[in-house]
Amino acid sequence: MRHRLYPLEDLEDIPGTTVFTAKRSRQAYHLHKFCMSLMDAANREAFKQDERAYLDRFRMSEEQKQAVLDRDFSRLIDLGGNIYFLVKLSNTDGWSTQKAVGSMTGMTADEYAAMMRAGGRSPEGQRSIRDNLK
Amino acid sequence: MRHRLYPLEDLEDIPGTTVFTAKRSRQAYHLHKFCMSLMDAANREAFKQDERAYLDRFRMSEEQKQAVLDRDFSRLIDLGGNIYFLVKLSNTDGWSTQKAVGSMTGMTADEYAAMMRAGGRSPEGQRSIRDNLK
Amino acid sequence: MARITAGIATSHVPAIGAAIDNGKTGDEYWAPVFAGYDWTKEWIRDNTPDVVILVYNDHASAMMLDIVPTFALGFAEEFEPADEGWGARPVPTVINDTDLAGHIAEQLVIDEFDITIMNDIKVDHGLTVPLSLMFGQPSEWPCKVIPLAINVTQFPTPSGDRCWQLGAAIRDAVRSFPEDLTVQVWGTGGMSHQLQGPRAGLINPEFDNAFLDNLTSHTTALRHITRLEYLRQAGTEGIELIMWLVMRAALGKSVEELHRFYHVPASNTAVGHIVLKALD
Amino acid sequence: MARITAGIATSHVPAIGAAIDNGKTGDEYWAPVFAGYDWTKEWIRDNTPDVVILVYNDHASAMMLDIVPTFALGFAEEFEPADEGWGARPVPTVINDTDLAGHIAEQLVIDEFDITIMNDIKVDHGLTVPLSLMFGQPSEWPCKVIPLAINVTQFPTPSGDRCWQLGAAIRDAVRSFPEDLTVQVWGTGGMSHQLQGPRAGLINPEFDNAFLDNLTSHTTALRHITRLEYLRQAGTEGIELIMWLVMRAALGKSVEELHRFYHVPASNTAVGHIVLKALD
Ligand SMILES: [Fe+3]
Ligand SMILES: [Fe+3]
Repeated sequence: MRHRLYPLEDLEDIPGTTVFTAKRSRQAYHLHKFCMSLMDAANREAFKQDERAYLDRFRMSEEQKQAVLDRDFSRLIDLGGNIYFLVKLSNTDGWSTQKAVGSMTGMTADEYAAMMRAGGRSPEGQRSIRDNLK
Repeated sequence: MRHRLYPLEDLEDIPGTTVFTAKRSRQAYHLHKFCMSLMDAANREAFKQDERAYLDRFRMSEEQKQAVLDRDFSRLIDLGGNIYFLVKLSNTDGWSTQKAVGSMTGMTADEYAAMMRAGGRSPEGQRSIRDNLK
Repeated sequence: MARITAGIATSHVPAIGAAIDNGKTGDEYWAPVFAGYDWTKEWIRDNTPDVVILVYNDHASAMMLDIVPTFALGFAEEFEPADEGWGARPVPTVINDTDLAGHIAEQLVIDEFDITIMNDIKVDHGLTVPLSLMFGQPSEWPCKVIPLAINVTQFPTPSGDRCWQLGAAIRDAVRSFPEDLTVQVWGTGGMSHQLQGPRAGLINPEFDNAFLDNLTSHTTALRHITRLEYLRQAGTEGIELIMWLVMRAALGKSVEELHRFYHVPASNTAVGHIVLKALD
Repeated sequence: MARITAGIATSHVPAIGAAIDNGKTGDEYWAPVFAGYDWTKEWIRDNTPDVVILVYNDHASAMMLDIVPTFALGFAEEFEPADEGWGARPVPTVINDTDLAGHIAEQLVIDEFDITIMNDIKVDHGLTVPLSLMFGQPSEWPCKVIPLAINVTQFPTPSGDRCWQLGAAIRDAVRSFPEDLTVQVWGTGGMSHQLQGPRAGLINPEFDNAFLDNLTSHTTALRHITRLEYLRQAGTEGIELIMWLVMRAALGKSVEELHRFYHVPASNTAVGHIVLKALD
């Protein structure tokens, strides 16, 4: 038996980061099923015609549906979502991945784009919640 | 690198036996897709209504289609099929697995059933084609 | 701490499921088959585990066409019985223990098993027939079940020794789970049978009984039976016996044989069944 | 005898694919990115392999919902590009070499990798963007491609060291294939990036450049970077770098660095690219 090289809880010690686990995948299963359905042009059309009616085809939680309607990607991550599924939604909207990703940072799209052009977010102070408290 | 404990060709040295490989699985991909479609009652109904028309929905070879129509399980194995897929067809017909399996042995259903009741086919002389030639 | 208390192995012939579902267990043909399980049905009433890790192979019901995983762990909350061509078996929905399954997945990957997680599968006779044999016809299964499907059909199949290593790793994983749970591991499939070609109907009682004899204390020999040897000796579908090795390895070094049964035939197959108690 | 002659690693950012497909490679933003690939495009014209084993991760396009395999080998004859929400990329169909893929599958299972065979997948930007970067916009890809998908998204993901072992086993498998074939192994993904949460946009040039520096001759350190460390240092999606280790291990002990490129940013990501020649 090999031992973990770190306690599993340490995955929760990274600032502003949610690790996508098998458990979270279960929580978002129907949300993700909706996202993957958008890989079909006819489904994208149906979704655009009536978002709410389209969402009601899926056994997602009401919170998940509302977060989709709000394009609230931070909330969708909270509710179990993973970005690789969620970009099917932002792609459907014609958003760039940068716009979708930047929307979770509390910055405007322009601010986020400028930060990326300037070299991105520095890892300083971003490695460990525990260390930051020291 | 671990070495094979036997030459791969030896898998072809077993009398009356076809080993199901990834390659054979490719050969029978559309045949097997047909078989798995019979796991749905509506599809079984459609197949029973017009077997030929139903088969034409699938990109199977003509030989595979004919062997399905003939319920020629030996031929279906020759054409890449694996029994776990093929029993979906015999189950659809209401055949027992024993009837489907026995149909490949050249025995009548009664003869095969009697052999099984009497303890089955002995492995003597059934282990190796090479050894049988010695 | 969770602990593995016992292991059960049994054939999982679909015709056995049909005999149960159609009320034929008392028929002349079937009565001797079911008699072999009477002891276990009695025993398990007092020894129902919290969770069964049920090692089985999917028979082209949920996998095998588009996806052929070597080792697949079921990770949905529930699993419905598959319709294998004559309607789904009238058996209860299988309920998973996703906490334990998640822990096992974590630990197996750390232990360098390259498992596949399946989030949506229907379970076929390979899983449901053993449940029916042990628990009869309840309205709900009396325990949770973690499905663990092994590819025994499409070559390359994993070696018996790899299955043994998997069983040993499952043992470690269960023992490191903090919840206080009683777990059984069941290995299904076998014994000798071949379902294809002119050689169909092959039964090898000598091989089968040697396997049963060695399963308790002479396991080294069993670990090293090659895939070729299973096919030669036990038929193309007799290779399902590698799943019994997962069960046996999960029990640890010492086991006690509580019950054993061997009978020919059920449909095309030799029926084998054994109950082992973990002593370590 | 087949031999692995070279390895290529590159980021596989979807926006790079969009820039190519929409004719924006000369734009001010994109020109410096594509300049980094000019050397390789030239080099590969004279060094086109018969087969590329392309190590990538599926981004919830063909897997991840119902099935999450640790290591998945593509085994269809052809693979169409996936529609990731804005139509499929206008790139050629990917053609497999099923003979070599079948041999690798056989050998990997003997070597105790528990691979999953995928008989029907669409391939997403993780696989098609690297092809576009190296080969431009041909009407057909100039070589066959064996897709090898690795789970880098849903924990538990395989360790870097397990990926290294996989690469080493692929090397052995290719070298034992009797046909006279030239094979390249490509590792894709990375470098540092994070696509979620308030920490999104993280870029760590120090970590990335150390990784590039060590990839040629100081690989032991790279093998033992933990999953946690990747997340801390390189962002949640920076862990894609474990796929570079499969490529590197497949090249054997000694390699020569032929070309290297590093640039920030492409969309949310640090772009890294390296070409290594196998010397053994
Ligand atoms: Fe079976
Ligand atoms: Fe990626």
